Amino acid sequence: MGIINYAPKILDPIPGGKYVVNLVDYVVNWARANSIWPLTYGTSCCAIEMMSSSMARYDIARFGSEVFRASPRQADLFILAGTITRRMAPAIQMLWEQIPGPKYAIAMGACTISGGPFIYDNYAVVRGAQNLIPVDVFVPGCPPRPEALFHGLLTLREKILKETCRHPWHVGRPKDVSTMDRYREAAKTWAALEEMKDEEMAEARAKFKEEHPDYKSSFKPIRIKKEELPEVPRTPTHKGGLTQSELFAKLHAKFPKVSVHTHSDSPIEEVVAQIPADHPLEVIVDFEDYLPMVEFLKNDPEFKMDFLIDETAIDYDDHFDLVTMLRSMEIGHKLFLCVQLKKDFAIAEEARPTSLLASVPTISNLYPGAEVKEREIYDMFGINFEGHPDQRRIFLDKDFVGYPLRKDFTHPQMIRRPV
Amino acid sequence: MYVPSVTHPIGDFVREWVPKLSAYLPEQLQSQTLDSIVAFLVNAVICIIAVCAVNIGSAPILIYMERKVCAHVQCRLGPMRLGWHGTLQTIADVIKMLFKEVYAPSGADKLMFYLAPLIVLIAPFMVAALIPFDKNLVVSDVSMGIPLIIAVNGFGVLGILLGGWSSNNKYSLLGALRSGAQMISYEISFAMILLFVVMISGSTNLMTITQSQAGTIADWFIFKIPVLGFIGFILFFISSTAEMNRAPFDIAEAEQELTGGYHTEYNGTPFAMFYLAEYIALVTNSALATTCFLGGFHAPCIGVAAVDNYLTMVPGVVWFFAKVFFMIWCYMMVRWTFVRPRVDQLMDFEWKFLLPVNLLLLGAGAAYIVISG
Amino acid sequence: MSATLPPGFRIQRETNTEEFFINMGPQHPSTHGALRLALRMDGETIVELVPHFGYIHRGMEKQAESMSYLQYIAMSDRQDYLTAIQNNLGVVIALEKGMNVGVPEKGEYIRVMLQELGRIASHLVFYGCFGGDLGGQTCLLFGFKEREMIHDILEEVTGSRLTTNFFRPGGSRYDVPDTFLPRVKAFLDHLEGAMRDYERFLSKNIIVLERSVGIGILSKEDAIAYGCSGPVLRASGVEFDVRRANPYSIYDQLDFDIPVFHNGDCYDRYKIRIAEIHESMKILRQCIDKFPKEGAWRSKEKPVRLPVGRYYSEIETAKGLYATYVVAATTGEKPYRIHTRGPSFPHIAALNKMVQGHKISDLVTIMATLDPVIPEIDR
Amino acid sequence: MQENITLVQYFKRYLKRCITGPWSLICGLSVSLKYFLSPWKIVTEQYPENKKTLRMHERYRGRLEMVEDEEGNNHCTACGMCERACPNASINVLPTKNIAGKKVLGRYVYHFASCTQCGLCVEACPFGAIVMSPAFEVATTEPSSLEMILNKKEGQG
Repeated sequence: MGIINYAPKILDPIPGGKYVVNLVDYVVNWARANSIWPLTYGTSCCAIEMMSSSMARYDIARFGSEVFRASPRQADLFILAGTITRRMAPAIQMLWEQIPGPKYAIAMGACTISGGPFIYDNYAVVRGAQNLIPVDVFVPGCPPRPEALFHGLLTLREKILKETCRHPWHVGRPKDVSTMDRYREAAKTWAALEEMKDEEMAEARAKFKEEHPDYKSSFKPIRIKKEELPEVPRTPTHKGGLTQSELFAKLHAKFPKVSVHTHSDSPIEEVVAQIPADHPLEVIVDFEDYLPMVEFLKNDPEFKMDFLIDETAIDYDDHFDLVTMLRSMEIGHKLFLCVQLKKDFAIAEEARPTSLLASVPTISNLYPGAEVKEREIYDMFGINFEGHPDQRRIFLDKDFVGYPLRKDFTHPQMIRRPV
Repeated sequence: MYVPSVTHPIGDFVREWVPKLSAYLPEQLQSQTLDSIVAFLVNAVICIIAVCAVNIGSAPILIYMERKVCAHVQCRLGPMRLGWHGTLQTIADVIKMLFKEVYAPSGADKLMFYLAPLIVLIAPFMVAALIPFDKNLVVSDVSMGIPLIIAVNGFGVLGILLGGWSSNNKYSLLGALRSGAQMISYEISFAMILLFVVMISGSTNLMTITQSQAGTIADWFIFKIPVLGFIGFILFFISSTAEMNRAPFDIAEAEQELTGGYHTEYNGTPFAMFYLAEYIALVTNSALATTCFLGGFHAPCIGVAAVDNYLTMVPGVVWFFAKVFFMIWCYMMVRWTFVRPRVDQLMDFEWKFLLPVNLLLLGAGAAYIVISG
Repeated sequence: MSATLPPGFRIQRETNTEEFFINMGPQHPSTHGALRLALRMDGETIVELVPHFGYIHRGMEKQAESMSYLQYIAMSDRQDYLTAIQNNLGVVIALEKGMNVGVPEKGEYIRVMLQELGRIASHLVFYGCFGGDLGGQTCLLFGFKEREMIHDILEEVTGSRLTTNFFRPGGSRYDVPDTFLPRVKAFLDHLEGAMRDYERFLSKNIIVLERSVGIGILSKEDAIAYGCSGPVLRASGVEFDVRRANPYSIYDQLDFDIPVFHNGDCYDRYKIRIAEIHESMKILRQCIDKFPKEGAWRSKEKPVRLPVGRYYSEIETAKGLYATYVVAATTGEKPYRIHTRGPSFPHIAALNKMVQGHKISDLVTIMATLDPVIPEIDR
Repeated sequence: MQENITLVQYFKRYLKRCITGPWSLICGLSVSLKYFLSPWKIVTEQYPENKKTLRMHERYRGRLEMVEDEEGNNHCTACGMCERACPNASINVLPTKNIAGKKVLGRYVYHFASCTQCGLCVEACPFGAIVMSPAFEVATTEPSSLEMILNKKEGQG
């Protein structure tokens, strides 16, 4: 890389040339090690700590690294701050390719070292930046303090200073650690060791048992005393709008089929009356009633539910629950509608995980905010929204197989949680 | 043969010594023409070296200064660890950039891509040759100084346009187009202000302009004409900031919007050239401001002989650079204080505010000259 | 024309000029994280914008299904990481509803004070990013300077600067140290002076006014329809704040105002956050005065087991309405499903409405004033 | 926003902005000048230089560490509470049998690479055998060094 790497070949044969090479080498290395310009790149929490480290309190400028370049072509250092998802991975590789050499990478935080909090049961996160690009320095922490990042920077500096033009910088290779399950590996190694130890110790143990037939350990673990704390009752408060009973009564008058979640046999009115004041009322709506009810709730002057808090779904064995959370801005009450969508079991069992299993009319013409929420449900559960203007996957790639929030979802890269 | 005069002490020295040295040559070779040509060439080389030294030497100092000034505005320390208070930081940066890998993006027009940073560098170098640093210290004392500066300054935009266009990147192109529109617009008010200076000094020669500010502080153009001079100075300050593409008028770079504008795709040495050109332009523009408004190399005499004697003992070049660095500091404070206007607002500002005020200023200046005789 | 449009673009129009498409992100300095915005441009004017999410989608909700409730509190730190402490509360309140435990008075005061500190921290970041995105790097550092002091306090109390993981059902993990109140008091005194400087620096600045007044107007109706909340909604003239509308903790006992502005442009969204910093300072001062000296800081520790049911909580974070929806299908330590409603998601969905006809520089301003946190959208 | 305003109004606004505009800019400059001229307001902490005086807060959660007495004995009983409390299985409590055949701690493996420092393990431990140490200078070039064995000795029992 660069002219300087040819210097030894040309200058070494000349008497005294070695010293010239060494001198140039020293100067260039000194410059490289002390002028590290990072790339402005950050995805999540660690990016904030990276920003903090360049701010007045910690001031990365003391190291000469405050020149955060937005364009990768002018950067030397790639601080991988934040979780790397599979969708982001190609972008990261491209950024790395665009940085001119000599270039270095710091993996900041647990996510970029190993996947961090997202190792197990996760289909979206790349377990460690090493899988994508060669990483020079690892800074553990979640997120690491700015001081820890500086320590990483100094570690990198030490590493750069060791380079010479006789052992020049070269692009490393990424290392595949994506399927590494540290927990199970450690357990496995230990189990093997234990087996050996058991064999070795069998005699000694038997002997010990003979010698001390009623041996009792003197070790008594001391439990930490917990502070004595009082039990405090919770006092739910209700504010704004109609109470749950009123809401239910009014709704029941218009749509007689509504009910609520209950496991007791007592009449629905009593169940509704027993709901604590700060729990919003969640009614089970018939599939046919869903769209008319949402329309009614939005336009009725007594309800005026003009604000869509959220829309989400829950996967059960044979049906999905589609929960629509509504709120009235003016009056202040909330109402959750729960529609049960029967899964379409006419689809062949092999095709079920990859096909849309239920269908429901969209409410995005009533609430424009529902558009993205319905796309999310489509993406995560595979529920079709009839009449949706732009039904695409929202969080996952368009060629992603399966719908992750279904209970039977499997993914080749997903590792089950061991404990 | 016409040999342009080079009026600096070294020039005189060279002209004096070349004939003396040529006396040692064989007689067939001795001629006056040859002497003057050699003297001219030697002078030219010395001048080029001097201009390069001043410009390139000042760039790292300025970058260091900028980093320190911005750090102190922002309640932090800035470079601290390399050398005493980080003094060697920018030198390390420059060395590092020289040894970085250089490549052009795919689809780029390679020739234009590498030519652009050179073109950007030319303009400030040429302006630096015209600035009188001291009574006898001027590389090229041309009589059409101001028109030449205006002409040369317009050259810089070409490099930026070329760089942005040849990068084959939409952000670069947007940045370049913004920069083109901006620099061409602000060129007008820039020229107008210089015209105002020409009007009150009665000359386009920079040395004459400086000399006509001789005397006390009150004779500097910024104070010579009450209020108008100061307004002119502020207008010059604004339009030269825009000319240099410096924040708050750095819409061509606009890191938050265009990730770097026209130099998004540049790396290594070509990027270093853009980077240096920005600071060299800062020096030349500050020098121009000093020459035109702050009395050039004249000491800030206050009219009290006891003090003035001491002030004038300091060589003019020191005063000159003191003023230049004060100007640079002003540019930096402005840069680190203000936010960036939008591209259309920038144009509005030029055409709806700066230009009318400039015209009014020219008229008022003319009226003042006529009235005061 | 429609056949050639990339996915997501909808507007059909006839033009004489050539339209082109620009990608902003996923790595771009002013998209506030890994968000990709596809812009359809006519010169420098934005015709249409399509946001592409998912670059930081980490499958938190899937993961939560195999986690215990306590572990999910730690997970919620990583959603809106600027005010992790507020997310903690959102989850914890939902759990408290399920467990039916209350919080002693001192515990509530600790909660409210940390909430408001978190809110100030987030708004200070907003101040910095707003100035920084407009091109004034100094604002960025000013905003972060005071924020560091909050993080010092948070670190002393909770043990971590960002990912606090502090609240537990029934109170919090620790009691506050004795130095807490004096430190907060000293910080408030300092912040008052600093805010005066910062407002002088930016609020009346003509360039800021030029760039933000009348830019990115979101009407009252649109704001409600898209489900915007928090400062964005209040800047459009809707007086909605969960702290008032459905008071949680002890917000009903405190005296504070809900600032409301009516233009719905970028400048109003800026002003409202500055006003909220002052309101938070007011709340903090009241809390310092009323802080109970005696009493428990936490109710009796119980294992976190929720009975079958669905539990919902909503709180007002610095960005807006943060709601947690917990579904417990079996009584136990693990949820059947947890869903989080982050406030930034609707804001970005409404972005297209705001930027149409504006310049690319305005997009940066609008993005800054929406103050989104992308991991909270993608989860 | 296109407004219909008269020419007089336009000029009034224009002139007003000509006056308030520069004044607002001067206000901004005065703030930055104030900060520039007051070096005592610098808040920077110089990390590698201030190592000697830098102390983390008492509750700061850095790396996980085992509480050991002078002889290096730990209090761990290998109950595995911390293992279950950990959100992402960063702790392996690997039990062994001691010479008396009783289950004791054999190896306490801590995967620092994936630890999120949430502190749930410390909270869950009934015996106070583990703490979060204030160590923060943990950067390394070798990822394998992030797999740590915390106990020096086998567990007591």
